[in-house]
Amino acid sequence: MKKRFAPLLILTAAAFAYAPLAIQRAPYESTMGLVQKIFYFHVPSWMAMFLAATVCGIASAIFLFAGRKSYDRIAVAGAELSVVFGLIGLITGPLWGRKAWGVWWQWDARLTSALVMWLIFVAYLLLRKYGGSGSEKLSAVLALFGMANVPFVYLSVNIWRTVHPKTSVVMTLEPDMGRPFLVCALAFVSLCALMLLTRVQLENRRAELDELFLALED
Amino acid sequence: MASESVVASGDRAMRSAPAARSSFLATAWLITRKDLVIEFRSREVVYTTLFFAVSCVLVFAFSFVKEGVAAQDAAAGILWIAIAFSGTLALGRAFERERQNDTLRALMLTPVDRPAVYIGKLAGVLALLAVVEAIVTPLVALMFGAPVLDHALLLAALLAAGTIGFAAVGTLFAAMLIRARSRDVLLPILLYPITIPVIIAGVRGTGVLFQADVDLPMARLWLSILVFFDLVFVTLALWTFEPAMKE
Amino acid sequence: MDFRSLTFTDVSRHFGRRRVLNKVSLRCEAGEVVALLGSNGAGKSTLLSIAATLLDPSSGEIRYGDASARAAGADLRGRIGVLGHELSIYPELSAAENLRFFARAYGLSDVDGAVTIALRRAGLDHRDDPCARFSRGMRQRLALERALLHRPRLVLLDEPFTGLDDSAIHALRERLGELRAEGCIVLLATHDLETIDGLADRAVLLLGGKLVTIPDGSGTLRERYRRALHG
Amino acid sequence: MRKWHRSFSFFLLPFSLSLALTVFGATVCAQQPPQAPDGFVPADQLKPQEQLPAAPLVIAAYAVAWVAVFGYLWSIWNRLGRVERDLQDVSRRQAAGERR
Repeated sequence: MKKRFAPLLILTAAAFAYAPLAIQRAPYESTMGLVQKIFYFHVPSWMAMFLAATVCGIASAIFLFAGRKSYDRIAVAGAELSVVFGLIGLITGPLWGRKAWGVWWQWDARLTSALVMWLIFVAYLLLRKYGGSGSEKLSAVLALFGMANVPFVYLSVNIWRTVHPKTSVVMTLEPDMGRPFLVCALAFVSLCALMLLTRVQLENRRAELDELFLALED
Repeated sequence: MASESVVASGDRAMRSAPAARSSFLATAWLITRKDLVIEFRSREVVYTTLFFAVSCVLVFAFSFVKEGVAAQDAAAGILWIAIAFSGTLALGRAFERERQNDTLRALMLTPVDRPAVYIGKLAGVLALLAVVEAIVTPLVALMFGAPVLDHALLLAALLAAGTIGFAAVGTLFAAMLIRARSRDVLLPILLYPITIPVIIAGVRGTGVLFQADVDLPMARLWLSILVFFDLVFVTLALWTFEPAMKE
Repeated sequence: MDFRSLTFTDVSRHFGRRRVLNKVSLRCEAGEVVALLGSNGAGKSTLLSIAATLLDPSSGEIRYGDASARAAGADLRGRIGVLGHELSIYPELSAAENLRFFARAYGLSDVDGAVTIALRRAGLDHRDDPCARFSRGMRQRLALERALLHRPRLVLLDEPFTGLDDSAIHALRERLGELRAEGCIVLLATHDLETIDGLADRAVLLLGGKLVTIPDGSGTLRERYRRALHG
Repeated sequence: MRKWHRSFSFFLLPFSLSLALTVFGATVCAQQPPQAPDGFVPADQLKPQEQLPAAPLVIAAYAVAWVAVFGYLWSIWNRLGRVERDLQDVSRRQAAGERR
């Protein structure tokens, strides 16, 4: 486990070290000015959230259909990370919106479905905490429903006329903005992977602890 | 008790093995009919859910009344909230009965295939909610002056599609929550985040029907979205019901 | 789909950090009544649930003849009859309705025939009021008939004697004799040693998650049970 | 008993704190006023959101991101430490058990 950590750790640290400099040098967006700089953390945090949600969904599917307990541990890690990165996205978004749109929150398709998806993973964690022993399978099913929402969130901005920028805006960034965005995106994705590995490690150690307790009883 | 003639050591158990298992729909209907017969006899869940839905609508009606006239545009939202809340109550009660008598366990011991059990239970819950909606919708029309009869067919389709989406997820979670601790509080916590898109589509579609200049294509758009959600949820539920019910 | 033996191989099961079954190995043949003894919470019900395909073992394997539960699929459940601790009967339905529902669920060809025979055996053929008004003994008899409705090969009974009066116990003992003659595999969990003594071909004891075979030898089952316990 | 987790966090924490400082530094020094909008509009006639200074929002956004990330890392590290301690005393009890 340790060897896989080192390169990822260095990559994340390097990306995060360079990110603020790149952001600081990025030009001001013509209409929104400085507040647009939140973009460099807001969008990557959602990318990390989508990644974590998908990892949680796929791991849950494998655990549910193939019955492999180790994937359930990965799913828990994915769910927790979805909640953390979703929280960052859900806070940085309105901070940006306050200036750009003049209002903290707007009930349009993109924001609502993103909030719904985040609530599903919060429900996942609540279920695991209070559901008692048999709740792993049910939380896996919940994660599957959560993951079914991921494409819906992504497409919702294109289907309905929403005040939220279209997904195409990322591709059409001018190069000066594109570079810092890529750095931040890389930073967040590698941070997400790093935290996922750490969290899975924690779950594995907990499983080992349970094994030891069982062995103790024999 | 006339004791059956004991067949010496002949392998009776072997010869009279049961015929092939009954088909998917027959099994689903078997379970739905059983649920409806039980519900018809006790009527416990129908009355409690109905009373709850009516009181729900009244509470909202009082909160939205301005100078004696209830807010007209609130009708759609209130109708769907009443459906969602009474749906959760009905699901909780229906499966609480299965848990107390541990009858779902006996059903799982029979060779019926599990998705058929799911569809059977789902149909039972849908029938129950249809009764509740048949009474709550006119009530909302009465109290809020909502033009329910103008596009009755489209409204019925919206209500049906929305209720199917809501109950499809609800039945799956209620069945799996049978063993969980604190299931009464967990069912709404799990159900509402997943079914919020269904409720939004239902409210928006119904709202469009209730407003003065009815925008039919918009209502049909929301109906198609609801049908899309129903398909996604029911297929996902059918896939996951079998592995999820295994301890 | 049929089988002549039930084999547990190193079956273990734990719930969270509590180990309930620890490497249990047992083989039951057709035409044999095996008594599963052990105090409350010793894992008797868990072992029966695993045999009934309701519960997966944490490790180890169960074979029905030479097929595993996963390979045999749903048809296997059609060959297993279970009388659980909870009687799992619909209280709002009458005895006949209960039996008819399960007869159809098991896919029996002659539903009415099977139901009338089962009602007569349970001594409930004159009752058509809902089961909610039945006594524990009547419900127990109904649940037993429901478990044997589809002529299962494997019969799993969890504390079948509780709540029965003497005549019912006598009828049950006679019924178990019939099942043995019909070539069924009967696994019966109980801690009512006196009733099962002389009826079971073999007795095994669940002690601290492990399975201890009670040697046949002389003396009543209780004496042999005590010897095995402190042996 | 592998010690990697302690060295890993020992190395990570000071590094990230210094990093956080650079981020704040960068955003603060990015204070040059945005290009003046073409026409000059009296301050009170601006739409409410225009009057709002952007910098605090940006700083708040970055702060939230860092706090969330480090709060979560700290919580993982904390839970990991607790599990490691439990593992140690269970294995000690087990070892003692065997010796008895």
